[in-house]
Amino acid sequence: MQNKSTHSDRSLAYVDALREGMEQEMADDPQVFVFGLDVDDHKAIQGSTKGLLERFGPERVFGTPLSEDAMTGVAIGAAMAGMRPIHVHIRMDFMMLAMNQLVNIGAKAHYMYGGQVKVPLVVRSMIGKSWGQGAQHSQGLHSLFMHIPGLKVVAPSNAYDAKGTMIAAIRDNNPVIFVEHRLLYYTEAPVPEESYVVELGKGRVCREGDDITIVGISNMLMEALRAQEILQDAKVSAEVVDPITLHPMDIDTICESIEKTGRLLIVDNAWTRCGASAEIAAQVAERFGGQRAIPIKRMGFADTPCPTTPALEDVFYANPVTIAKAAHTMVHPEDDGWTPNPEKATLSYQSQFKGPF
Amino acid sequence: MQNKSTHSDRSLAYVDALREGMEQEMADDPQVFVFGLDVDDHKAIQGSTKGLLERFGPERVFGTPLSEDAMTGVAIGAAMAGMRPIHVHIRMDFMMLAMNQLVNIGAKAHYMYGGQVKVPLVVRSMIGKSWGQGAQHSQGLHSLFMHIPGLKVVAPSNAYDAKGTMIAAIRDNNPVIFVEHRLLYYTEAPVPEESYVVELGKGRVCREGDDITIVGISNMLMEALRAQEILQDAKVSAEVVDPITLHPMDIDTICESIEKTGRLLIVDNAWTRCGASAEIAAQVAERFGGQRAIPIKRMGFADTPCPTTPALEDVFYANPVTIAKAAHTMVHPEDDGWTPNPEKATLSYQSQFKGPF
Amino acid sequence: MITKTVPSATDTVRLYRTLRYIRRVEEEIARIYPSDKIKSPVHLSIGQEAIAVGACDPLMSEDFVSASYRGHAAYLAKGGDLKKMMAELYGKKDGCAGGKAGSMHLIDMPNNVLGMSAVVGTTIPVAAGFALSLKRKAEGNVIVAFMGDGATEEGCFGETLNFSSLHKLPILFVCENNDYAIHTPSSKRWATDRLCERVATYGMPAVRIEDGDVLAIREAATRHIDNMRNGGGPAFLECATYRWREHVGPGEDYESGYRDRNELAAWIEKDQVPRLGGMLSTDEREAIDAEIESTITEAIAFAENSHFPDTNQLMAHVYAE
Amino acid sequence: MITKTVPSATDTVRLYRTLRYIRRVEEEIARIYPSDKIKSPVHLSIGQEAIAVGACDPLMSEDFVSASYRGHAAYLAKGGDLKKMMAELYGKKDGCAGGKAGSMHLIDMPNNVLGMSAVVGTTIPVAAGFALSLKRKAEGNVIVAFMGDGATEEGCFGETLNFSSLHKLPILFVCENNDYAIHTPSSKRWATDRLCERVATYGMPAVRIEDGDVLAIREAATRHIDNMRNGGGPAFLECATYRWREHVGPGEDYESGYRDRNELAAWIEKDQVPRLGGMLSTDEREAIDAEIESTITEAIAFAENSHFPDTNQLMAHVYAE
Ligand SMILES: Cc1ncc(C[n+]2csc(CCOP(=O)(O)OP(=O)(O)O)c2C)c(N)n1
Ligand SMILES: Cc1ncc(C[n+]2csc(CCOP(=O)(O)OP(=O)(O)O)c2C)c(N)n1
Ligand SMILES: [Mg+2]
Ligand SMILES: [Mg+2]
Repeated sequence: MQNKSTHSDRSLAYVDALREGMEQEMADDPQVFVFGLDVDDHKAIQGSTKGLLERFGPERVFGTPLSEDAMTGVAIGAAMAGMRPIHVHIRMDFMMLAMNQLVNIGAKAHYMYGGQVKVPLVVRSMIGKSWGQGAQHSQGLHSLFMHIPGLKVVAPSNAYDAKGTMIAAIRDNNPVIFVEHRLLYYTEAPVPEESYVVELGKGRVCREGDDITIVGISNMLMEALRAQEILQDAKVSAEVVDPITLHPMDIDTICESIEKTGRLLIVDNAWTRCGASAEIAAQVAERFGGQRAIPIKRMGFADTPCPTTPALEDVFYANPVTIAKAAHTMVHPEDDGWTPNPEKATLSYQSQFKGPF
Repeated sequence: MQNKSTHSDRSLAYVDALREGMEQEMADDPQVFVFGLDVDDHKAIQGSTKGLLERFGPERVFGTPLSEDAMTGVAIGAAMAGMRPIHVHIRMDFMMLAMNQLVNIGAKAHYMYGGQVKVPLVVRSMIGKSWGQGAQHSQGLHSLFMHIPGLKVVAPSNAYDAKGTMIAAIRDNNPVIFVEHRLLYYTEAPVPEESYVVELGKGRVCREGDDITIVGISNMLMEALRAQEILQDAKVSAEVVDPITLHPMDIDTICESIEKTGRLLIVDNAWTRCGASAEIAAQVAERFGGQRAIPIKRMGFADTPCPTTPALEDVFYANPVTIAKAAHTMVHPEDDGWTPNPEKATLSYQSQFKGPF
Repeated sequence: MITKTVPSATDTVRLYRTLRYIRRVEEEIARIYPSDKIKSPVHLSIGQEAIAVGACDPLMSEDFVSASYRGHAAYLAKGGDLKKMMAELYGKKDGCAGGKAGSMHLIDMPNNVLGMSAVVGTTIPVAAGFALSLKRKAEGNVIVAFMGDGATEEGCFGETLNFSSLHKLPILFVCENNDYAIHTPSSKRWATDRLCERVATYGMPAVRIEDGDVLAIREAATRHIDNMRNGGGPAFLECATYRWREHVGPGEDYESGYRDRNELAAWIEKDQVPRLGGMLSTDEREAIDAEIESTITEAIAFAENSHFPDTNQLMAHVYAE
Repeated sequence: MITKTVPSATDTVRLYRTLRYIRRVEEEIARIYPSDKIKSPVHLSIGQEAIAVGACDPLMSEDFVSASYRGHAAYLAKGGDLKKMMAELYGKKDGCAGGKAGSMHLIDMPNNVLGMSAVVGTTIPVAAGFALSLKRKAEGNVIVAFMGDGATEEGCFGETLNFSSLHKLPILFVCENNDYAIHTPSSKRWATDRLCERVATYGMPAVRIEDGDVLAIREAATRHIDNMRNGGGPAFLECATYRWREHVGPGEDYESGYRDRNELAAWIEKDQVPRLGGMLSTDEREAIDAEIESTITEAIAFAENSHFPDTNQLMAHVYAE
């Protein structure tokens, strides 16, 4: 069940890959169950829980009251008792109601209780974007969870990894925060039908390049790939790395890339302050600090709550053009007025990539 | 009312400085009130709210039910209505119950509502340590708040700053997370009797030195000062910087120090991953990255929940010796076996410093 | 059961006008929505207007309301500015929050409409904090806090009831019980339907009104609000109602299987807009209707003509001075 | 009112032994505490033992308990290992969590004692999650979830009641109502004292027992537990009681002004340890007492002789394999 070949003739959407990963684990292990607000209605969390109720019944697929705090405690208790809950939040923002249980019990139980219990829990949540999601339906809060020892955090950027990390997360004996992105739901990748694991804690070089390393997190990986195409035009060769898991982080893969390129640009789907991008930058600085001067830059949400109107939302997020420009300036500081050909840029926005890259 | 002279003949404990700052603001502004679990009992939050009830009465100093989530909402609502609440948590760990209100409403209200409301709120909380506090009474979770635009975070290390930042925080028109440390409560500093402000967002060089910059956060500033003394023995001259405010962070003061010393060691009273120390390291790396190779290292909590037994707790925290050794290794990588004279080290542990350093 | 209370002629005019106004505004929003000019999700109150109208009718301009993301009705019933609301839905700079709020976070502080929230339940304690300040001011003002039935499942609801009763805060909690949280009926979320009984154990009056009768709601609200203006402490109204459209968006969703159109039919019979309209003469009604249409037309024009905010507004208002 | 139920002789012996055992263990902890050998804060149940003893008496070894940081009594009443508990208080490697838990986070999974928590209220939903798994196993097992009166103010309490009742979980909630949260009486925290009435609105039996009578508690617990073994769903007991010592630590605190020693006097009269002891012959009682003393002496010696964990244990158990 270890990392299988990534080849498959079947193309599957991210949302279906998530569902298939859960379904296969549920079929394999009767202790796995899925619950959370609206997992069992006809919209089925944007389709990601579709069909599970019909196949596994209401004891293993059920909606809940609006009680995120207690439901997280229920998930933790059930996990300690040997079940393997998947608790679903349709937006990551709502997990702020679950912090006490996750931080004070879920993350600490195995340690604080001297190993007497395990908490094999998966907490799924989706980051929203666009359509006026606004300040409370758009947050990527993964770094809050990365901060807490005892939790793992994974943020797949494509359908192949979505299925493989979902299966890995369900099998993991620790609480895993599973970060999804709404805009990725309908992106496709070749996804094998059989069950497979994408090991937590291993990143992947998605595009090879020589001039700069771009790390993209969650759907910013997609944007980074678009930026990489734009940069080709300007003869800048970017290496694009997907960390996949945010904690434990595969810093070796990132640092190996930097050994070659000598430059690092990190693009997160979140704020940068104390964010995943800060952590990567800090680790890289610690590693190279004494020996080599590495230009490092972070990009992420603007340092504001997310505005609703597209006029402002457009400048809230990093995008292929802003990423490409930032990368270009890092490689050619002498020429920081460079701007991509607008036509090319527009085209690149529409590029769809078939993961796992 | 701007930064007054720091000279005063009166020595005051941190706990009393906190109290005095609140008391003076309450006397000045009838909108200021203090509430939270146990603020009005005879222990008075370790003495920090002592006498306020008697002076200002139960309408302005009152305990609450155990309902951190709603009480945070109440504080935010009262603040929007023009009051200036100080909401007190005896441990920072309990703020995990307040995350939804702080992150989703408190931090965003001014922005999301287009400036129509302000949230002049102070949230006090104490970090615990020792006496078997254990995993749920010891967490320094300040970076979770630093991550969220709209919040400010301050963590004074001494009595002088405790009073001055408390007054600044109360007068600030934004939610300010006020991070206290239990072990600092009985440390003393010269504290002027009159009201004064220590401006949020300004750090301070506490000890000048040439070889390495040590940034100490909250009570780790105290430990850094002790380490600085130990290092003198080994002819290592450390410059010690207190950021005081964690967001907005005075990165300029830190970088100016690094310009001189060329090395950076950050010691936090918290985990390092996505922590305040990661943010400082990342900002420094971004600033110097292209031009100069700066050795950078972070220290903080061990990457575990906090164990109860002193046998393990002792190795969970950074201390003057581990800080001094780390700094020594950074300055003299060729001689990383150096260990301070144990007697000197023991003595240094007992050093008390009179802030504001 | 439709209440027997006979409203005065001016009451009838006022209530009809507000009911009809809200209905028509939301129908227009639904009409415009497919054009993509409205830049945020909309949660319509069509069918539920009587609650906001009845509960806000006793309010003075110095009183406050708070509401959830399904807040157009409360906003308008309290006298919120329609132009600013429409411009906000369009994401324009003349919107009540300059385009940063959208439909889910409407606010109008000049008219004492508190900011709404898209995180269910969060405005409940915030409203209580406002009530605390009203109590301290002691000018006899109150706040009406609207919430859905789902919101009562969040822990902060019970926490807030306890605190509000303990401090005798001038707050009227109004639960708009449309029996659904998104697509899930309360039978799948509530162990029992003894909500009012539960709330009463916190030491406050708690009344359920079954039929969406705007006059009954108004009567109950008036009684409780009068009482709390004199220090009587909080009260709770549970108003049964029905959401005619889909949870979010402009359309209907009876074909999706989670509920039956018959449920709607029963509520259309109880619809308060024609009921109150029927108490007016045709002339009166037509005059009001015409006035409403022109108000709405003007507001839409205002929204259309307003500009999108400059990108430099992105960084404005992160921190208050 | 002391209940009329007459326990059988073996019941009396068993109940007395457990009551006395817990009392004596905690008295010893209080005695040792000033020596600083105990490495964590201790929240003693002295005076409150009857609740844990009465509620755990109907339990089988396959049943579970969960409790708060004031959990020594529940731990011992369920049959938790005293040696491991004492070693844990001493911060030693033979402690139930190898020194990582201390008094506030005791656990004994081999004896079905769930881990305790120092964050008030957090164990309540966790216990319900356990109950969910017991329901799925359908072997008739139950969990008793202890909590303080303060814990009922946290939002998760009501959330958990609703969920537990909705799913008919086999969980007995037991509130140890000692009328104080630290130094604050419930009159300053509760709008009313209608707790049982409130809990009953979730559709579960809810009973208050006034006098700390271990037999009455046991009887009520037995009735509800029997019922839930047969699918009857959750129940709630509110047991009035009194904390004789300070909130945290080994001493008394009647001089600090927040409560009056007269309150204690009334409860000492109701103390169940001498009451049950009085039902035994002197010989019987002395034999039990002696046995208890030697068990405790052994456990203390075990704790004293155990070593502190190696520093390499710091990194153990952060993640499970
Ligand atoms: C804390 C939280 N959990 C979940 C959601 C997702 N959600 C949005 S609306 C809704 C249903 C709320 O139902 P109710 O309170 O009855 O209000 P209604 O929409 O019926 O007016 C849910 C679950 C949310 N916005 N916030
Ligand atoms: C969430 C949370 N808030 C506050 C505290 C501080 N605190 C510790 S014990 C306690 C009182 C709890 O009272 P109760 O539930 O009645 O239990 P008792 O101590 O009386 O057994 C408080 C407020 C805490 N530990 N956790
Ligand atoms: Mg509803
Ligand atoms: Mg109590």
